[in-house]
Amino acid sequence: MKKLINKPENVEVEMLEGMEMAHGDLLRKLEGFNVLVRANKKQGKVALVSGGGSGHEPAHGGYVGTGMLDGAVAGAMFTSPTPDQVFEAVKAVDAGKGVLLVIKNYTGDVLNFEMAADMAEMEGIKVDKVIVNDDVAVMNSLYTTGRRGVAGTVFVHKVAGAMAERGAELDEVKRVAEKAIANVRTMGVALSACTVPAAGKPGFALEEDEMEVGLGIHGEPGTHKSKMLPADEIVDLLLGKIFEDMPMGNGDKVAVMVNGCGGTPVSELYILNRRVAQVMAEKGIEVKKTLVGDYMTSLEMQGGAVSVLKLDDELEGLLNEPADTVGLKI
Amino acid sequence: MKKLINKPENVEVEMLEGMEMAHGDLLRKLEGFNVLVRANKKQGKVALVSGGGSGHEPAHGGYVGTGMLDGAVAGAMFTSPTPDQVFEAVKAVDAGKGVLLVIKNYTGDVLNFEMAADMAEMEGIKVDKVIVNDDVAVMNSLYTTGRRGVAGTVFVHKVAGAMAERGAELDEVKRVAEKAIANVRTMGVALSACTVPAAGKPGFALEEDEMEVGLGIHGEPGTHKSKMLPADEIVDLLLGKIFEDMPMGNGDKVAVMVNGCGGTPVSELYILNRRVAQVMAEKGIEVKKTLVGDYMTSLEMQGGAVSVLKLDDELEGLLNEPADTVGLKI
Amino acid sequence: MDGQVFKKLLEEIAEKIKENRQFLTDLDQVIGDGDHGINMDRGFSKVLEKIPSMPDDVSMCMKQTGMTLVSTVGGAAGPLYGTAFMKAGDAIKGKEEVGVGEAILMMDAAIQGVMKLGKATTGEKTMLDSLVPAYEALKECLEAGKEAKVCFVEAVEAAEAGVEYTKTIIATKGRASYLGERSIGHQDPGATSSLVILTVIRDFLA
Amino acid sequence: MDGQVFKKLLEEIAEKIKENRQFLTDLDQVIGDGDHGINMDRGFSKVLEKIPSMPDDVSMCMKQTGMTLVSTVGGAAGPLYGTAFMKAGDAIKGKEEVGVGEAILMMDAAIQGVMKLGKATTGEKTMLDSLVPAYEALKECLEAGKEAKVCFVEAVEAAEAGVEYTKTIIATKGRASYLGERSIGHQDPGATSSLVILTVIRDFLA
Ligand SMILES: Nc1ncnc2c1ncn2[C@@H]1O[C@H](COP(=O)(O)OP(=O)(O)O)[C@@H](O)[C@H]1O
Ligand SMILES: Nc1ncnc2c1ncn2[C@@H]1O[C@H](COP(=O)(O)OP(=O)(O)O)[C@@H](O)[C@H]1O
Ligand SMILES: [Mg+2]
Ligand SMILES: [Mg+2]
Ligand SMILES: [Mg+2]
Ligand SMILES: [Mg+2]
Repeated sequence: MKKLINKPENVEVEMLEGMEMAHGDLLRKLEGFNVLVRANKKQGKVALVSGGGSGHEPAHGGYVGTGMLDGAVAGAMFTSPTPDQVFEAVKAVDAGKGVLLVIKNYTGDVLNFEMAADMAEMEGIKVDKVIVNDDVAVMNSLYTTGRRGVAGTVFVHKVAGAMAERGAELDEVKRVAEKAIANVRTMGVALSACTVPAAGKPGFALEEDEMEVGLGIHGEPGTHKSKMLPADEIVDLLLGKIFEDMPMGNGDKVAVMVNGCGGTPVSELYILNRRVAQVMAEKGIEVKKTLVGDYMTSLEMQGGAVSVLKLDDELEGLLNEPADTVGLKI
Repeated sequence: MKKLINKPENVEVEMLEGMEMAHGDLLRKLEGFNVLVRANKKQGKVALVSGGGSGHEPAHGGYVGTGMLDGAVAGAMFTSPTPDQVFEAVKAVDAGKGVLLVIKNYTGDVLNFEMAADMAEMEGIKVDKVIVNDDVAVMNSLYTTGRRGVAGTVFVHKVAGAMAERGAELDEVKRVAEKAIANVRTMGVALSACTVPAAGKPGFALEEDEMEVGLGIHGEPGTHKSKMLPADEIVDLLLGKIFEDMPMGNGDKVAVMVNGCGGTPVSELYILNRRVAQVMAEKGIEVKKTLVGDYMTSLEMQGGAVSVLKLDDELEGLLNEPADTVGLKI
Repeated sequence: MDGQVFKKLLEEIAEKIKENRQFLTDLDQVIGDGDHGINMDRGFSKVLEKIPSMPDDVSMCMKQTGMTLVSTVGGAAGPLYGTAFMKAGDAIKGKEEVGVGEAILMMDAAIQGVMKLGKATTGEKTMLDSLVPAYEALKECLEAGKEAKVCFVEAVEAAEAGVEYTKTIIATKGRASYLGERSIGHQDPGATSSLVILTVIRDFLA
Repeated sequence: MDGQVFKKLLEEIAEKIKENRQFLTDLDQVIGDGDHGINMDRGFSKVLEKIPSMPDDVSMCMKQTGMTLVSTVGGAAGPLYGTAFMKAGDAIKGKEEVGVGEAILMMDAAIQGVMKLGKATTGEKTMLDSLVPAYEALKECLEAGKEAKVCFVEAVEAAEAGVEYTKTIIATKGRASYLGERSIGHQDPGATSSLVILTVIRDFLA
């Protein structure tokens, strides 16, 4: 394991400090907690808090700022943050209009955020939550933990953040967040594994001609291994899965994210996007907005994911409103 | 070699097409050429053209847009573009006030861009050039090719682009570009090599406990190998070299870029930045602006570089003016 | 067992978790995200730090251990183990001596707590697959009038069988569930950490 | 040699460059950026495509080859080799037959062109370290009245020695110069590609 770090146990806090030092105009770190909040707290608006394990940078601290999140909680690498950390974030960002928790659907995230919500409610803070589950790799089923939350979460931050910035009430912010969740799907592949600093070795092994299909964002293995394919065929595979789950066609409009896993050059993501745009054009689907880059990563993993957010006028409008964060500026 | 590509020989053109498809509002590709130009050509301003080999994405196409470049020429992977491609870019962006070529100091880049300048002048287009040589890894000497141009080039694009956007004349744009070049220094390390698609194997080999110090941005080896060091010590090493070349101290003000080589997670870059900020604070140097991310990459190479731009009021003002490009938004 | 003795037991649990840090992490790398050992060790290291300042009361010790785990472990295991310890402590509130009867009460409460919070049951490839059989074996053995330390040996045997059983089934809870069929053949990290804890108790009583 | 024969020679050069694509790239990976073979092959493949449409005139063929290289090779080698071919072609403008005298003129012009554009001389670990000794050996040999094909054998021997020599020196031009002392022990890719071309000429005349 070779990394630009000091001690594995200090990675999370040092990276948050480095972010605060770089972007003091946008965000600050809560002293003693692995929580980033907006530098300039805006009064009289619903506050948004998200977070999860570290290792997904720029998520989630990179989305703290005008038009997106008010607070982001960073757990240990790939480990859901503890309730007290989330609670601290909620207290720091609440501006009297309530707090919406944007949770990715993992047992750990859900349990820890829910415990924090309980703690906040006992303190009289109005808290509500939405759970993002955009990953179509895993079939949704009543009898399992359901689909994971992955890169599509960034769209949820953007849409809900814009609604909150407009001054909407908590239930309205929650409504658009849930609308975004209902309309976003993601599917990805990995070409290599990543190494959690404290673990010291990669999460899985791949042959030179293999890829992991349908993986999450925690360095875990995917649903299956497959022979390596050309970029265009990979895109067809990913979009196929997405369209299977959320049929779309002529006249529909969407936003697209081609997300890098952290170790893949952006040039390769653009090659993926070329095919995405072609397929969309063939199907008569209008791409209103395209994001290409490392938005929700898995440390230095190589690979990429495609997210599709089906738009109506409301979502499109919210997506195009200004955002001023480290990870996304519009 | 495992990459999200189709055929190695199509990587450059497909990635440029993917960029155009993603960011049609900002840029377009010149049909038949590997050149990206602004989507909305601005009349009556000096035009800026830069470029070089591909593999440095988002450089250089990612810096095409308001307040930065008007055109970017993409050669084959790590290979300077040919004069005809540069010439095409110059013709496309010239808006009657002349064109400034921002060239990174490599024999190939200089020769090809100069040939293009000759061609443009024969067509009556006013062309001037600046040559960026910010890499302090290699000692500058009259008897060699001199220092390389690396990540600091992005600062030159930004500063000169802002000056051009203000409506300044060619000589004024050139003056601030040269001022930026005179005041910017960069030094980097790599933890792994990268693989040019057409070459099919990595450019050098490193042991698990080794890093390359003082490398360029073309997958080439650095000035020497060294035992792997903790992040803070790496920063001290890089800044030490920079300060040796450009002494700075109490009261000076700077802009900092912590640049990722492409395969390193941004979290590690923030850990580097934490130490950069500490050292600057210790020295009484004021950091007016910090950029952290993949600005000038070497495909999927792991590693990072620190660039320091010493600011006066003029440079600071230009740096803070708006930029609307894929790679940098201010 | 009184509070002071119980603290010794807690210390030994913390030590054994540290010893198994890499093993549990390795198990979690195969079918999860490779942090279970790291998480558990982070939590129990904090517990170890706090033991001296805990009151000499088993119930209170359990509750404080649970709260410490909740605020240091993170992930799925943090709230689940945290709840297990808190509920167990709550189940014997006010008792100064803890015997076999209390042990049964505690384990029952712990399991109920985990099941409710995790919305899980046995056969889903989780810690419940070692906890529940251990509990049942323990209860049956004690009801049959056997000695406590014998019954804990049987409980650990049942937990071991439970861990083996997790190798044969598909996960339907936790991260391993995303793997579908690929989770078969691998033992569950959480069931294994539960086995580690139960084994310490067995050895402590031996 | 007339234009038609010369085109055959050009074709063979293009083929040999393709054969050496990986070898030249490997050399460039060690002390450069690993593209020299790829670049040269891209250029000469385009030349090969264009040969049928080139006029049957050595001077014109050389110039068109040079222009093609400039617009397809890129990097340092593109302008340098491009200039070499263009200057060489220019040096024999109007001549229908090319003999040993013309060969000397062409090589001299090519070398002067490369030196001027690249601001380089021998001993800097570049293509000049095989081109210049080859030129000098050729000239000396012809002046000594020996046969052309014998002289080309000697020229290639000199170029080979030049390539060997590049292993012993530090690069002061081109990318390898950034390596400082680390460039010692490795042969220069550009000097090697020049040797490849000279070898084709030798074999063509043999
Ligand atoms: N719903 C659940 N109920 C009971 N135990 C669970 C549940 N989900 C996960 N677990 C247990 O937690 C273990 C994983 O813990 P850990 O790796 O620390 O957390 P995470 O999965 O968040 O990374 C699994 O091996 C399993 O035994
Ligand atoms: N200034 C120069 N003069 C002569 N030859 C040079 C000069 N600079 C580089 N070369 C030659 O060019 C070769 C490298 O070509 P190539 O790899 O295609 O270009 P680049 O270095 O731009 O990647 C070197 O091996 C060397 O022989
Ligand atoms: Mg985890
Ligand atoms: Mg090159
Ligand atoms: Mg885990
Ligand atoms: Mg080269």
